[in-house]
Amino acid sequence: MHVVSFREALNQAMDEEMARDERVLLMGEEVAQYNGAYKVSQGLFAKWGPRRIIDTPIAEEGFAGIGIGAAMAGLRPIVEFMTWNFSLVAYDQIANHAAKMLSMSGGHFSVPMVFRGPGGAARNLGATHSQALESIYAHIPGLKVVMPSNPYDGKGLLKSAIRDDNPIVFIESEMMYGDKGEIPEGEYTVPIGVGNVIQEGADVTIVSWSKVLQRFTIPAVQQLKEEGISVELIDPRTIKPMDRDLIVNSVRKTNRLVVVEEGWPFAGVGAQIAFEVQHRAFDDLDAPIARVTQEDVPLPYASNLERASLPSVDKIVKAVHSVLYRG
Amino acid sequence: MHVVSFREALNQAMDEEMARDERVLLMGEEVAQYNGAYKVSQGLFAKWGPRRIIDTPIAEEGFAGIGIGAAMAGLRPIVEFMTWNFSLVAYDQIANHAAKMLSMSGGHFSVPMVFRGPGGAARNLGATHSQALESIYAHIPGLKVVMPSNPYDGKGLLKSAIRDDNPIVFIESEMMYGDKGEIPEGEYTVPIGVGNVIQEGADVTIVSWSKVLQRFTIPAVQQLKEEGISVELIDPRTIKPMDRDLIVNSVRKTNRLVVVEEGWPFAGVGAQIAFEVQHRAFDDLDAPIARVTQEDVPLPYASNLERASLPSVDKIVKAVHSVLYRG
Amino acid sequence: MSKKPAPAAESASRTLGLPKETLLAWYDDMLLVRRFEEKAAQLYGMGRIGGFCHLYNGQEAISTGACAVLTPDDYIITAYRDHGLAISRGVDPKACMAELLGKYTGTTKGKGGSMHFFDREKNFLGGHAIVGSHVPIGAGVGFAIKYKGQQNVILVFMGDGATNIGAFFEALGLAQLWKLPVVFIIENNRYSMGTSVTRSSPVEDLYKKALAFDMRWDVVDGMNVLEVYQKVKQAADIAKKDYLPSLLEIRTYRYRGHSMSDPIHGHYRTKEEVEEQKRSDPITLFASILQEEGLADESYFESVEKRVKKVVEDCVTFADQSPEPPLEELWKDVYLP
Amino acid sequence: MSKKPAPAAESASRTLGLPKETLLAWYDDMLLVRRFEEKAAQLYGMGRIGGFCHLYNGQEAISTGACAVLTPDDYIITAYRDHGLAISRGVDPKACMAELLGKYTGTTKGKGGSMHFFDREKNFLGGHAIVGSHVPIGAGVGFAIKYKGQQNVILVFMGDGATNIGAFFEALGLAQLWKLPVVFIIENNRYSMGTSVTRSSPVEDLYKKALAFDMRWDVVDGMNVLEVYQKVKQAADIAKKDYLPSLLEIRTYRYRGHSMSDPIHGHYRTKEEVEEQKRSDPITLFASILQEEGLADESYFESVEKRVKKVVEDCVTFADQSPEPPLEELWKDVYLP
Ligand SMILES: Cc1ncc(C[n+]2csc(CCOP(=O)(O)OP(=O)(O)O)c2C)c(N)n1
Ligand SMILES: Cc1ncc(C[n+]2csc(CCOP(=O)(O)OP(=O)(O)O)c2C)c(N)n1
Ligand SMILES: [Mg+2]
Ligand SMILES: [Mg+2]
Repeated sequence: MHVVSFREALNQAMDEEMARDERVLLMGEEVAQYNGAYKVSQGLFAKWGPRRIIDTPIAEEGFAGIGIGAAMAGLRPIVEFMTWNFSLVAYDQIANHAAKMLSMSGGHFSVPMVFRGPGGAARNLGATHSQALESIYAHIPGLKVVMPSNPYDGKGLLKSAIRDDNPIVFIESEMMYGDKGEIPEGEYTVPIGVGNVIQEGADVTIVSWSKVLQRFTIPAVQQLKEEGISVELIDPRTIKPMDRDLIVNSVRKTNRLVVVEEGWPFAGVGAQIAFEVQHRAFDDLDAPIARVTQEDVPLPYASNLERASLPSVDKIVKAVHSVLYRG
Repeated sequence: MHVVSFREALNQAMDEEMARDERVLLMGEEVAQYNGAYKVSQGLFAKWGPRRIIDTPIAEEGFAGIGIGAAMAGLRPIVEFMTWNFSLVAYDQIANHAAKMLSMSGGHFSVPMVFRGPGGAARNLGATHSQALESIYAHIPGLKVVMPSNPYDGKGLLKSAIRDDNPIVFIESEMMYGDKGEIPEGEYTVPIGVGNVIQEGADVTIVSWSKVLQRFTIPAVQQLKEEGISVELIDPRTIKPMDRDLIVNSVRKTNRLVVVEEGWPFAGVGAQIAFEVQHRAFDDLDAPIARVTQEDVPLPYASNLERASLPSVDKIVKAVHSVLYRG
Repeated sequence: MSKKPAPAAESASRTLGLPKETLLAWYDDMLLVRRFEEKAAQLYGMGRIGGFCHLYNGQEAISTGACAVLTPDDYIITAYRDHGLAISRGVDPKACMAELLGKYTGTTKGKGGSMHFFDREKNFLGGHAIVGSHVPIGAGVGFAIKYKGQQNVILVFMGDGATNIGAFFEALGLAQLWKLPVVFIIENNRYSMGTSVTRSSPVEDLYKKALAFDMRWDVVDGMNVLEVYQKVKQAADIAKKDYLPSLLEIRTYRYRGHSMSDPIHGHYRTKEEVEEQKRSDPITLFASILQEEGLADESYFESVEKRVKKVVEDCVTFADQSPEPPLEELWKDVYLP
Repeated sequence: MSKKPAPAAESASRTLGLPKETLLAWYDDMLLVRRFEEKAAQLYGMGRIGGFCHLYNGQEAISTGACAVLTPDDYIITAYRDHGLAISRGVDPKACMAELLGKYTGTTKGKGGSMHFFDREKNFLGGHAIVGSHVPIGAGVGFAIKYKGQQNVILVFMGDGATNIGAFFEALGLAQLWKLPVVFIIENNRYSMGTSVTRSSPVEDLYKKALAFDMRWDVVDGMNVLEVYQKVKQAADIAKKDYLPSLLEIRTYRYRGHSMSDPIHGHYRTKEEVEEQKRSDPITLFASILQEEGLADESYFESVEKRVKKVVEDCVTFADQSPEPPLEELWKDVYLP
């Protein structure tokens, strides 16, 4: 085991997969000569050169489409969005073409590729630059959506994503790139679609992922522990396909569920989890399922408003109290 | 009262609002000289001329943006997407700019406009041309999403939408344009955000909207009636803001809920309704909330697969039976 | 225009010195496309084909002339008006007809329908119904060709209406910046649905859109299969040899309405215009060249008619007798394992 | 190039015969923008400004020269590098500074931040952070001007990097097709983040992108405020009089890194290049013209420095003393009632 940052873990995943498979390449804005806007591709250009590490102009729809076409013709591109916010100009390419090609072509053409980059709010970037968009991608059949919350999962899941034969939406977090974590020396992968029980517990299940899991949910769980509340904490790691059984079985045991996500509430991922759990574990639920989400507003710039809009330790603790009928 | 088709009702709404307010205009592909791909704008070009009824090239991102800019500068544009499927190339304009302008500008600039056109599947159009996309628009704060299910609501809601000072996503249905219904002779509007109890009932609440409400849910309710099951049928008419109280109060009475929608299941609108109802009416629920949605696949062309993928009378009846613990 | 290609070298003959079998095969192919579409129109009228159905009548010289340029390893991608290009590319017309009827034996097992033909074997990458969106995808195939160091090309077809959308411009820009082996082909049939080019584009000469990128361009008479072949070949050769893209504006005309639900002539074009255009019909024109050059006579044309008629009838029989896709198919091809 | 404007008529003088007060006001404005940005850099370094902060240093001749063309009823819209244009347009620099500090008295009550300045009074339509997406929005303002029959113009500013994205091309196409009163202005500072124009665009001369649309175009020396004024005025006059758009490529340079988190020079440009560019500084150049024309002397320049310094200090004081937005604001401006 050795300790690496999240960005190093992602970097290693790409580097190793490029070594393993000649068809793998990375393209995106500033990924090559600049070594990545957030340095996730640091050193890859020097090592792999301009054929496989490719700087693009600002033309997301164009280069997302180029990635799709290249995948149809046998390559395995990784397309980086500088942030996922900018993927919205390429939404048609991802949702209509990458997602539907295999089905529309009756199996003739698959689109084995990864769209990746940081999602969610960083700090003081304002409404268009701070979006957690997993829900609008997970809604679309044909896409898988992966959201690691730590370096170990980041590396293992990105390697799985690159090897997967389907188009993958892989959402990281700018705020987590510096987070450190242990990873093994040798080769490993983490399977897509398998959640992780971070902590077993008895009183309530919390499902949470990516940055809010690390920044808010884990501290909240700590605080709840001090209050004597035992949380079973689940990181689904993959948003779609969601590890439904893991969550449902946990709720069968704890009888209570809180979902914590960074995205907006309306038709968010948490709504789907809540629907499925009440559907499959109705008789096991001792309290309504609660959600902590971003407030249903465009995220403002000012720090105080930004903080008030996002999930927080406080909001999570309150939500857990509510499902335990305390306070 | 007189009987008009859905397309006539929408046509009247636009015509009347154009007469009432000089700032209202309509732009889109084939809306003018061709009288609309689906003839919703029939006669408007002849009456209002090229200044106010404007044919556009195929450049959805461009003309959606032009609509936004025109709205910021004081006009009240109606932008027609030939179908909502084509809005995906303009998703950034709608979700990032129309939706967020008021907030990002701290109230300086509003975007009073309507994006409209038919959504959902028609028949045998394949995966990219058959999408019910309300969930990815309702997810975004700053947008209102309106989906009328009959000519009366269509006219009344479209007039309200045109007068509304916010950007509105107004989703019609190609399959319903020929549907007939009664409307009053004189001027009327239907308020945005207010649902409609189509039929009172005692055993189960069904929430359903737009085409699937007319084509599948109402026949299913009829069939259930013959079985002696009394359904309270709610048409929310507006997806966002959803008339939550109406739905929650209904479930408090019937103790059971089925949501029927055309869209895909994962993080769909029905998931949100289910979440809210279990949250606010937990103790009133006698059964898990059920949903009928499109299957989680890209919609195929062949009629048999298409039918199997979409909601159906059968699926609705089964879902109701399930929440009544029958069959 | 430094980037404009030199005028085509004077050919040895009107038929470019091509062998007789080749030329006759082209004629057969054009006629097959014509008759296939006529049959499709008939079946649509009978309610046996569903959805949108965009026919290729009038544009046959393009599919035949352009596909004739390609080797089996070359690629092709187009929009929803894809029957002609699929057939000329060698996609089994039986499978095409079965697809129109939503059958399991169709080009995509009945999943894509008229607008979404695909064939991996033939490197036929669709059939795409979101206007313009396949243009970057096509450029991506060019990217892959170059990445792999192959000497191949992709022909990316689109309508005149598609040349106003962002994806088109982004794709051209990237292809020129990265020097990809792509031939972008505008099938300028003068209308996008009911909108004439003058009403949709600020430039009527669509090749001018290449000027924004210093891209090589050319204008092609789309009614003359020989000119189509020659100019597409020139562009394809440059793509393969020098990894350089071109934009070709091929001028053509569609005889039918935009789709089967659109009348052939209406407010946006007159009956006279359509009739006038039909006088420079690509099949008639080619037939007269073949005749003048002594390569075919009336009896040959009659025999082709018969053969093609039989092929189309066999297509219908095959499609008729094919099963619907089984219901399990609904869940297949959504994800690969 | 039939669409290329005739060369500007020889001006009466190097200063175009403009009144002294006007010219001095321009100088003051350029200096204010420069000093405002230097202060912003300082505050960013102290951690008092958050998020991304894109400074305008080096490009001041553009904001001053272009805004000088506008009447109060004209409009302006730009990307995220918006401080300079806001100030030159007359947006209160106090409100600008307060916005940077996330204060309630800011241009958007602290909601938009550095990248999203807005001012309805000044017809300043933002401040937009999705590259290229504001270009069609700007065209839409032109649409509204024409719809209402007004004799106004909108200036739509963007970076060189923005000229590769679909929205840019769609907007130009629509503006030319519909003959909208818009001046599209590329502030070509040679880089989009770390990517030089030669690596992002297949044409280095960005004005060529107008050729795809037969749009009027011009190239402008962005270091010379007088040329900026003159050429923007020419384009604006044509827009107002004839309802015709133009594309101006204004050549400039940014002294700072792309944003405050990007080093001033790094792998993508050398220190020497930056220093070399600074030798044609627009403020120094304008100062020497004023001096040569006898319109200002050292003592004038010193007095402006003092005045501007005070203004910027007042901005900071104002921002410092302003309150944060109250928490209720979170729920405001999401929907109008
Ligand atoms: C993005 C998008 N917008 C609108 C449509 C609807 N539509 C389908 S075909 C068409 C006209 C296209 O004309 P053109 O590109 O000239 O091709 P042609 O039909 O002449 O072959 C339109 C507007 C679409 N499919 N996609
Ligand atoms: C659609 C989109 N893609 C990527 C980005 C990230 N980004 C922000 S600024 C920038 C460079 C823009 O350069 P340019 O247009 O030349 O403007 P300049 O910064 O030089 O003023 C990039 C890539 C973005 N904001 N929007
Ligand atoms: Mg056409
Ligand atoms: Mg730049």
